[in-house]
Amino acid sequence: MGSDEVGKVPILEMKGITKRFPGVVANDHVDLELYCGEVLALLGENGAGKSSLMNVLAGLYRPDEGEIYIRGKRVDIESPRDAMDLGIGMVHQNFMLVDTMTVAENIILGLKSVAAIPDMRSVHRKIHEISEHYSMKVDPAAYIWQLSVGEQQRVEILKQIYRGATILILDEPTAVLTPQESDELNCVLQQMTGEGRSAIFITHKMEEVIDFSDWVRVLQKGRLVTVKRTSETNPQELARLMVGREVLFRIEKKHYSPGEVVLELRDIRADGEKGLPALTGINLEVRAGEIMGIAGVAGNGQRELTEVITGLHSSTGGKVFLEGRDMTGRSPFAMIQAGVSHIPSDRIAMGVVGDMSVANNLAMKGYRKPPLLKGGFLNPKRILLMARKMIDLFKISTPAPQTHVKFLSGGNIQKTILAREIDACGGLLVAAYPSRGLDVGATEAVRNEIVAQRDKGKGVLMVSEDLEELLSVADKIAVLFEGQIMGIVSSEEADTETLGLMMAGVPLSKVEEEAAKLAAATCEQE
Amino acid sequence: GCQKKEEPVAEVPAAESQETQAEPFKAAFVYIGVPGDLGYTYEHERGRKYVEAQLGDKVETTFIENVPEGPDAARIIRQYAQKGYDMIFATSFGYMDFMYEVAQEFPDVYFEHCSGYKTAENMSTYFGRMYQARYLAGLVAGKSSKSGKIGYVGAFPIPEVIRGINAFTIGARKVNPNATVKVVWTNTWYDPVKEREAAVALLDDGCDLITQHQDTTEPQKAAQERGMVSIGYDSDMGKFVGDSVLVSPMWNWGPYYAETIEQAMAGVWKTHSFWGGLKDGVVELSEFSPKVTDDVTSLVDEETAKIEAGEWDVFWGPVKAQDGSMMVPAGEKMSDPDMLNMSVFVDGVLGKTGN
Amino acid sequence: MRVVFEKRKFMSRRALILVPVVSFIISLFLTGILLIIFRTNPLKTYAGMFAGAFGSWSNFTETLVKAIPLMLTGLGVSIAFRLRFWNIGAEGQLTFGGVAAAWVALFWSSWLPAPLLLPVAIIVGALAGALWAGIPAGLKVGLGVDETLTTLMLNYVAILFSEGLYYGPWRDPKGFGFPGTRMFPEAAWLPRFSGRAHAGLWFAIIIGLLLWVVMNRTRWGFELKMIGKNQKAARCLGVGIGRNILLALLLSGALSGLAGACEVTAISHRLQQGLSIGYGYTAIIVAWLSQLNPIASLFVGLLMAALLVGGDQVQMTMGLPSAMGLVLQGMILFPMLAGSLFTEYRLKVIKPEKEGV
Amino acid sequence: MILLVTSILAITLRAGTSLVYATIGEIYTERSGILNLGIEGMMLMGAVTAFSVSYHSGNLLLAVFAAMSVGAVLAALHAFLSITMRANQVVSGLSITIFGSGFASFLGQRLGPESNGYYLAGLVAPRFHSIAIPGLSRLPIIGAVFDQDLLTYVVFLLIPVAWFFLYKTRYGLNLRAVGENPQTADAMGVNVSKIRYVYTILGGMLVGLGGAHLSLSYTPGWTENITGGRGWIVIALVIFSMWNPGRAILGAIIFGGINAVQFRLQASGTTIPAAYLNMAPYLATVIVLVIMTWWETHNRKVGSPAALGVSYMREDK
Ligand SMILES: Nc1ncnc2c1ncn2[C@@H]1O[C@H](COP(=O)(O)OP(=O)(O)OP(=O)(O)O)[C@@H](O)[C@H]1O
Ligand SMILES: Nc1ncnc2c1ncn2[C@@H]1O[C@H](COP(=O)(O)OP(=O)(O)OP(=O)(O)O)[C@@H](O)[C@H]1O
Ligand SMILES: [Mg+2]
Ligand SMILES: [Mg+2]
Repeated sequence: MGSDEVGKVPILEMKGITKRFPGVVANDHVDLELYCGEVLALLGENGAGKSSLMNVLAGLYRPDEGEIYIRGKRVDIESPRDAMDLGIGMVHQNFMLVDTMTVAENIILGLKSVAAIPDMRSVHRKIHEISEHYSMKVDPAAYIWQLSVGEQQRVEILKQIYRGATILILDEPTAVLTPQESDELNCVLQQMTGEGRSAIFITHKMEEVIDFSDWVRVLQKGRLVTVKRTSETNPQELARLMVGREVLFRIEKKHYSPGEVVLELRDIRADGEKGLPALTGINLEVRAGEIMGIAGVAGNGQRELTEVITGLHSSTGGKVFLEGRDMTGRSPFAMIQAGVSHIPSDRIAMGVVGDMSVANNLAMKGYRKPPLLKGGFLNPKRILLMARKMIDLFKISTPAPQTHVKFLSGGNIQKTILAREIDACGGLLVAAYPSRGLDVGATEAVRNEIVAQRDKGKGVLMVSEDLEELLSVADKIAVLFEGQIMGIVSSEEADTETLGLMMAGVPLSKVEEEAAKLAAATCEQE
Repeated sequence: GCQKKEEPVAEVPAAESQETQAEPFKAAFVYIGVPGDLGYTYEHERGRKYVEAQLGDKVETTFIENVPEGPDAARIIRQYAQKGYDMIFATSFGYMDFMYEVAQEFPDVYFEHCSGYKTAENMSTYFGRMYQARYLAGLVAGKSSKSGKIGYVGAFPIPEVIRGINAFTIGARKVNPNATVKVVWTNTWYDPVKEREAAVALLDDGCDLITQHQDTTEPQKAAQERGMVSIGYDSDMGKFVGDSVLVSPMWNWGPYYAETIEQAMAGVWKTHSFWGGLKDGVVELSEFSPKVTDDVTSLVDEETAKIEAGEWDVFWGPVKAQDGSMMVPAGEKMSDPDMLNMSVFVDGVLGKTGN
Repeated sequence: MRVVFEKRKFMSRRALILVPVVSFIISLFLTGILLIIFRTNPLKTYAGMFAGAFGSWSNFTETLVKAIPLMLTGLGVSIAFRLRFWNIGAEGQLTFGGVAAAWVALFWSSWLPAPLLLPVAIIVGALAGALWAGIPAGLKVGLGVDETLTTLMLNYVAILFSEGLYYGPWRDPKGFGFPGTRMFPEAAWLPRFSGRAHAGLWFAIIIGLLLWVVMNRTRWGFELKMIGKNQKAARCLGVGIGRNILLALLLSGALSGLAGACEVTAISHRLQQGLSIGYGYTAIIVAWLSQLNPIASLFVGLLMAALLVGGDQVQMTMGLPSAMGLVLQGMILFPMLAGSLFTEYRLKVIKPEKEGV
Repeated sequence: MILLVTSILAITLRAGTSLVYATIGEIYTERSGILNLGIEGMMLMGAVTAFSVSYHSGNLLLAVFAAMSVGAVLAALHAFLSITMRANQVVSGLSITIFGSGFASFLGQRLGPESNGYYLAGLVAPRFHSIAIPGLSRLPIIGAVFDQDLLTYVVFLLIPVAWFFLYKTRYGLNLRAVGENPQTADAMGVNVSKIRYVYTILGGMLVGLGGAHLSLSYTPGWTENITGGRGWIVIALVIFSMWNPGRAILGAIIFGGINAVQFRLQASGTTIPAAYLNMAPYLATVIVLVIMTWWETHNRKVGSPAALGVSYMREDK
C-alpha cells in the first residue's frame, strides 16, 4: 500500500482489526496506515464502523482480532490510558467533557503528570500558551456548560494537544461547526501536521476531505473498500464509494409559489438558558410552500427561536401566530395540536426515546388519536402496522420495528424522527440542523423529504449552520445574530459572502459597505 | 369464618394431655425486644429462666424475640397455639388485640397478656404496681438530690408512665418538699441516642439526678458521665452502669410466671387480672448502690413495710395535682381504675402530659 | 483468552426464568454454609421456613396477610420509579393512609350511613396516601427539591403524627390510657375471606392487572414510559412533565395509602402501634426485583412475604435469634442481585488473537 | 443563654460526629456514582465491631481500625454487586442494611463473654473520653468545641481535608468526573471501576467509623439498634449537604441541633406538645432543603452527581 512511501515507516498501522457487537460486525479485518505529518480521512456511511475502529485505537473498545503497530512496534492497547501513553488522542463524536467542571479541569482530567495538588494557575498559563499558538481562544476558567459547541470542540482539541497527542483522531469534528470554525480547524490541523503530528479525520463532508487530508480510506459495512491519495480523487467518486451508488448533491425542487402565512413572529423576545436575553425582537413570517432558512453561528438564538415556536421555551415578549391564531405562550402540546412538527437539534436527547422501540418512537405523535388509540387503549398491532409502513416509506434501516432506537445509526434515528414528524405535520415543520452528522446518502434523503413537504404546501423553518445546505434547500434565508435578524434574503440572490458578513453582525443594509472592509481570509499562517 | 377450623385445632392439646401425663407443660413467651436489652425484655427472660429453674423437667419453655406489635404478633401466637403450646405469654401491650383474637380460636390454650385489659375464658392479664417501687425510688432521689431538681426522661405520656412519674414525685417530695421533677418526652421507647440527648438536656437544665421510663441505660450513663447520680428502671442498671445508679425499681416476673403455670398444670387456673405490687414480689427495688446512706435505706425499708402491709399506698389522699387542685382528698384512696387512667401530673412535676 | 460480559441482543426469555432460579439455588447453598458454621441444619431450616410460609392453608393465609401491603406498596413505588422519582416514602404514605382511614372509621360513623363507612374509609385512606406523596412530588415538580430526602423525612413525620394521635387525642377513653384508638365500628371492617387474609388481596390483584394494562396499553402509560426513559424528548413531544409526575405520584401514594387503610380496617381494626413496620422499605426491594412490572410485583410481593414469614420460623423452629432471620434475608438477596446481571449480559470468551488466524 | 448555646453546641457536635463521618463517607461514595443505602447496616456493624474489639483488646485504635475494616468489607460487597455485577444499587444497599443490622445484632449476642449471659450488652470497655484543651475550652460559647473526644477532633480536621481533597486535588477531580460523566472519565484515562471501588470502600470505612463513634464514645457500649435509624438520616444529610463535604457539618448541626433544642424547649416548659417537637428535626430538614434548593437553582449550582446510581460499562451503548 502506498508505493511512493517506500522506506517510510508508518507511525501507526492497524492490521486485520475485527470488532463484533452482538448482531453486527462493526469492523471486519480492517487495515489502516498513517504516516507522520499527514492527515488521513476516514469515510463511510453512518454505521460503517468508523467510530468503532477509532475507539479500538483509543482503547475504548477491545478488538476481537487484529494487531496494532505504533512506529513499527506491536502494541496492545487495553485502555484509554495505554492509548494516551502512546500519544494517541481522540476527539470523540459525542464530546467527552464534564459539563459541571471548568475547561482547565477537563483538560487535566485523568492526567498522571499533573501534581497531586495541581497548580491551576500554571495550568491556565499553559492552556493560554497553547491556545495562542494555535489561535484557538478559550477561557480556561469557564465552565463547559457555559460554552458553545464550537468552543467545546476547541477545548477537546486543546485537551489532546496539552496531553501531547502525536496522533490525533477527530471523529466528525466539523459536524457541529460553522464554516468559519471548520476553516479555523483546518488551519490548526495544518499547523499541527507541520509540527510533525499526524491526524485521522472522520467527516461526512466531501469538500473537507479534499481540503484537509492527504489520504482517504473508505469503509463500507465494516469493511475497508478503498485507499486513495486525496489528490487523486474527487467528491463524487468518494460519495459513490461510500454509498455504493451515485449521489447527486442536487435537490429537485418545484417552482417557488408561497401561499398563506403559516407562522408569524412579532417582536419575539426570550431569555436564554443562562438568564441573558437570547432573542431581542424577532419579526418573521413563514408561508405555506416556503422553506425559511435560519442561518447564523450557533448560540445566536437559534435554539430559543425554535423552542419558542414549538412551545418548549417561554418568550418574554412578543407574539406567536400560527395560521393567524395567537399561540403565544402555549404548551408544546398545544403547538403540536396546532400542527407544528419539530425535528429537534439534539436528536438523541430530544428527538427519540432510545430505550423504546422504533415502532413506539414512530407512534409518539400518533398515539393520541385513532387509529393507534382505540376506545382509550393503544393498539399494538396498529402501531406495528403503521411502523412497518413508515419504515418502508422512509427507508429506515433497522433490524426490526421492535429494535430499540438507540441501536440505530445516527442517520436512521434522524429518519425515524423525520418520518414521525412529517406524518403528523399540520402546517409547519420546524427542522433544526436536520442533516447534522448524517452521511451523504442520508443527508440527501432528509433534504429531499423536507423539500417534498414544502412542495406539498407546508411551511418549513429550517435552522442550519451549513450555508451550502441553506442555499440549495431554502427559499429564503434569515440570518440570526445575537438574537436579532440581520436581514432576510432570497436564496437565489444570496451568496456565501453576504451571508457570512451578516452572520458576523452586519445588517443587510450595510453589507455592501462592510464587504470592502472585511477580509474573508482566515488562514494566514500557511 | 373461623368456626370450621376451630374444632380440629382445638382437639390437639386435649388429645395430647390425655395421651401422656409425663409430657412437659409447654409455655411460650413472645417478646417485644431482645433479652439482651438489659431492660424490659431482659426481665421477662429472667422470669422465664426462673420458671425453668423452679419447675425443671415439668415444663418446657421457649421464646421468640423482636416481634413487632402488629399483624405478625397474631401469626406467631397462633403458630405457638397450633404447635401445641399449653400457655402463651405475650409481654407487650400492643399484642393485646391479636392475642385476644387468637384466644377465641384456641379455647384449650391458656393465654397470658402483660399490661393489657382484655380478658377471656382462657385469657388473663398481668402487670405490676411499678408505681410502688417508683415511690420508694423517689424517696431515695429526694434524699440524694442536692439541688432538689430531678430530671425524668419519659417515653410517651400514657398513664403507666404518668403514674410512675407521679409516684416518684410523691416520694421525692415526701423527704424534700421543695424537690421538683422535670419531665422530657422522647416519643420513643427505645432509641439510645435520643434518650441520652433528653437526659443531657435535663442535666444542662440543672438537674442533678436523672431517672427515666425508657428501655435503655443511656440516661443513666449520661448522668454518670456528668458526675451526677441516677435512678434506673426495668432491671438492676447499677450492674451495667455503676454505683452512680443509686437504685432501680425493677420487675421480677419469675414468681408470678411459676405460679400461674403451676395453676394451669394443676387445672385450677382461672381468668384473672393480676396487678401485683411489692407485696407480691412482682416489683421490687434492686440492691442499693454503696452511695446510698443507711438512713435512706432504713427509710425505704419502713415505707416498704407499710405498703406491703397495706397500711398505706402511694395514691392515698391527700394528693395535690399539678394545677393545685385536689386529686385525691385526704382520707380517700384512689381506685385501681382511676390509677390505671391517670392522666394528670401531681404537684411538683414540671412538664406537660400533653393531654 | 479473555472473558468479558457481553450485552445480550435481546433479553432472553429462558435467562429471565433460569437466572433467578439458579441464583436462588446458589443463595440457598451459600446460606447453608453460614448455617452450618452456626451449627444449624440448613435443610431443616429451609424446610421450616418453607413450611412456615406455605406449609398449611392457614400458614399460607398468614403469608398473604403479610404479602398484601407489600404488593400494594410495591406497586405504588414502582409507578414512581418508572418516572425515576425515587419515592422512598411509601412507609409514611402507608401510615398516613392508615391514619386517614381510622379517622373516617372512628369519627364519621355518626353521620355516614353504615354501608358507606368502609368504602369511604378506604377511599379517604388512599387519598391521604396520595396527599402524602403529593407534597414531595409538588416540591420536586415546582421547585426541584430532591425527593429522596423529602419522602424519607416525611416518613418520620407521618409516623410521629400518627403516634401523636393514638397516644394523644384519639386515645381510646376506655383503653386505660394505653396507646391506640378505640375499635372501629364493625361496619368499617374490611372483610376477611379466610383466616385473616382479607379483601385487600383482591385490591392488590385487580390493581396489579389494571396497572399492567394502564402502563402497557393506554395513552397515559405510554406517556409515563416516555417521561421515565427520556424526559426531555417527552417534553418535546408534547407530554406534560410536571402534571404527569404529580399525577403518577398521587397514584403511587394512593396505593400505599390504600395498603395502610387495609391494614387498619382489616387487621388491627384500630389505629395503634405496629402499622409502620418497614413495609415501605421492603416495597422498594419488591419493586426492583419485579423490574417494575406490576404483575411480577404481585408474585415478588408474595415471595418476599414468604421470606419474612419464613425468617420468623427460623426462630420458632430452630431457636435461632431473630437477627438470624435478617441475616438469611440478606444472604438470599445477595446472590439474586449478582445473578441479575446474566439476564442482560452473557459471558463471552475471546480466544487469543494469534491462534485463530 | 450563653450557657444554653454552649451546651447545645456541645451536644450537637458530639451527636453529630458519627453523622458527619458517615455523611462524608457516603458523599465520597455517591460522588463516584455509587448509591449506597447500606449505611444503617454498616454503622451497626461498625459499632458492634468497635465495641467488641475494644472490650477484648482494650485497644481503642485497634477497635476503630476493626470498625473501619468491617465497613470496608460490607462496602466492598456492595461495590462488587453494583460495579462488577451491575446489580440494582438501591436493592443492593437495602440488602446490606438488612444483612448488617441482623448480623450486628447476632454478633452482639455472641461476641461477649459466655458467662455474662447477655454477651456484649451491658459490658463496659475502654472508650474515648473528652479531652478539654486547656484555655480554649473555657471560652464562652465556642468553648464547647474544645472539649470533645479524639474522634470529634478528628472530624473537625476531616471536614476541611475531605473538602480540599475533593475540590483541589487531582484525585478529587478524577472522582468528581467519574460520578458526573463516567464515559468521559474513562476516555480520559481514569479507571472508572477502580475509582468506584476505592471510594465505595473508603466511604464504607468512614461509615464504619461513624458507627464506632457511637459505641466507643457517644453512647458507649453495645446496645441493640444503637443507631436508631441514623443511617437513614445520613442518606438525607448527604443530599442536604449537596454532596459537598464542607457542608456535611451543616446538616448534622441543623438536624442534631434541633433535636437538642427541642429537648431543651421541653425542659424549659414550652406549651408545644412533645409529639410535634419531636417532628421538628425532620420537618426542619425538609424546609431548609426547600429553601436551599430554591437558592441554589437561582445560582445555577449542581445537584446530585449526574451518574449517581447508574452502572457503567465501557462498550455498552
Ligand atoms: N457500543 C456498541 N454496542 C453495540 N454496537 C455498537 C457499539 N458501537 C458501535 N456499534 C455498532 O457498530 C457499528 C459501527 O458503528 P460506528 O459507530 O463505528 O459507525 P460509524 O461509522 O462511526 O457511523 P457514523 O458515521 O454514524 O458515526 C454499528 O452497527 C453500531 O451499531
Ligand atoms: N446491539 C445491536 N443490536 C441490533 N442491531 C444493532 C445493534 N447495534 C447496532 N445495530 C444496528 O447497526 C446499524 C448501525 O448503527 P450505528 O449505531 O450504531 O451507527 P452510529 O455510528 O452509532 O451512528 P451515529 O454515530 O451517527 O449516531 C443500525 O442499523 C442498528 O440497527
Ligand atoms: Mg461514528
Ligand atoms: Mg457512530
